Amino acid sequence: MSINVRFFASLKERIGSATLEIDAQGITTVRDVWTSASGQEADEEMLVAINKEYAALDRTVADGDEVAFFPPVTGG
Amino acid sequence: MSINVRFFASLKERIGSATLEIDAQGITTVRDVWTSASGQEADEEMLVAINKEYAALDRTVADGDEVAFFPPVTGG
Amino acid sequence: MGIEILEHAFDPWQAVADYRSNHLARSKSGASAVFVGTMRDFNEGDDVQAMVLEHYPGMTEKHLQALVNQSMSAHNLDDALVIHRVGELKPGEDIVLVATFSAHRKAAFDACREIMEALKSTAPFWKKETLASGERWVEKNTAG
Amino acid sequence: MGIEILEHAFDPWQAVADYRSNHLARSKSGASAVFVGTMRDFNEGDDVQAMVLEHYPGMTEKHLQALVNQSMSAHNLDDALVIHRVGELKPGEDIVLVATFSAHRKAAFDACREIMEALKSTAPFWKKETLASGERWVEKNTAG
Repeated sequence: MSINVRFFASLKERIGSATLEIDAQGITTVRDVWTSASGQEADEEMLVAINKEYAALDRTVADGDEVAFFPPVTGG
Repeated sequence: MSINVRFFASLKERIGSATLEIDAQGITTVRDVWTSASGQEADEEMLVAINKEYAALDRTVADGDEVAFFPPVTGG
Repeated sequence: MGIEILEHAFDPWQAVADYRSNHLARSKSGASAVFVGTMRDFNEGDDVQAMVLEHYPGMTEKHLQALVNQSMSAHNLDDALVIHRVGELKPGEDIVLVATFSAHRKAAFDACREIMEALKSTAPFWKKETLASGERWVEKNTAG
Repeated sequence: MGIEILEHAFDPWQAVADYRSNHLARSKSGASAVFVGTMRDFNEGDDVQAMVLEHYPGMTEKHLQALVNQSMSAHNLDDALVIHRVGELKPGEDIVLVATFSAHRKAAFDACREIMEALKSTAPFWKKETLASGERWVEKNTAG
């Protein structure tokens, strides 16, 4: 019963790891995942994906989901 | 004392020649050049160039000018 | 600036690559926008077998230079390249290349389209198509 | 449709030429619009020596496919190709290619720009620049 958490780019450096596995117990939304995984307040500029699709911070997560956090994109 | 007249594309076929030299005597405007060279009424869709730059039908021409007549362009 | 009127088939992609390596500091122009127009084998519902492109030697080059110059100034481009075929063409052959090079993508995109539209509406070129039933002059370009 | 994420330098003009000859009936798509983004050696007033492009494997490809698909339908394109570099880049190397193929130039131009803007604002890529003074993440893309 766990959530796979991923961080990219500057967030990965800030958190200090690229992937974390957290216990799904007591976790309802993406915001809960962030707080549990980072121990920090959510940054509203931050982007979120659930299972490789964009999602909002208040979206509900399910056991086994891959939840990713990353800064504004800068490709192209 | 002459004007060099050139026709392109469908106008060239309609007139039956690519170049004509006409006497500048009695010629004031591009429209006069057209009437003298073609023996036809000016077609308002027709485009005109004097010395390789676009010009209007009522523009004055000078001795030795190259005056070209052509249909709407269709390149690209 | 490069302006070429060609009487033979050309490879527009090779032309852009060559122009870029010969004329541009590659790490200066971050944005390249390119349009290539290719002869189709149909037009206005008919099969087209071949085409002849006529131009006005001297005026066509001069006119293209003026319109490219104007776009280069208006959009502050680093450089631009226009190549246009004349003479006999077969379906699948490329007719026109417009390439613009700039530090910024907005300028490159805007100028490429502007040059292409100006070329189609004002540059002295005329197309005559060969159909199974005979030849016909293309009467007017469609709006972009 | 072609979507490629590459970890090595590529020639965008060769890529377009190859894609066109392998995937497109040349006398069908009369209009090809292409944008190429190239790494500059300056950004925000600083000299940039190198760059690392990070992406989200799996999500980036999926996201690009979705946005290209959407543009292809919206503009009724014949085909489209997107190539994007990741990993370490040097100034002058090409970062991104967007190519669109259509019967009509308006659709090709519109879709090429739309795909490029959508890519820049939503596709999961992140740039980290190496300056003389150290490394920095690029914080935000500029609007097109």
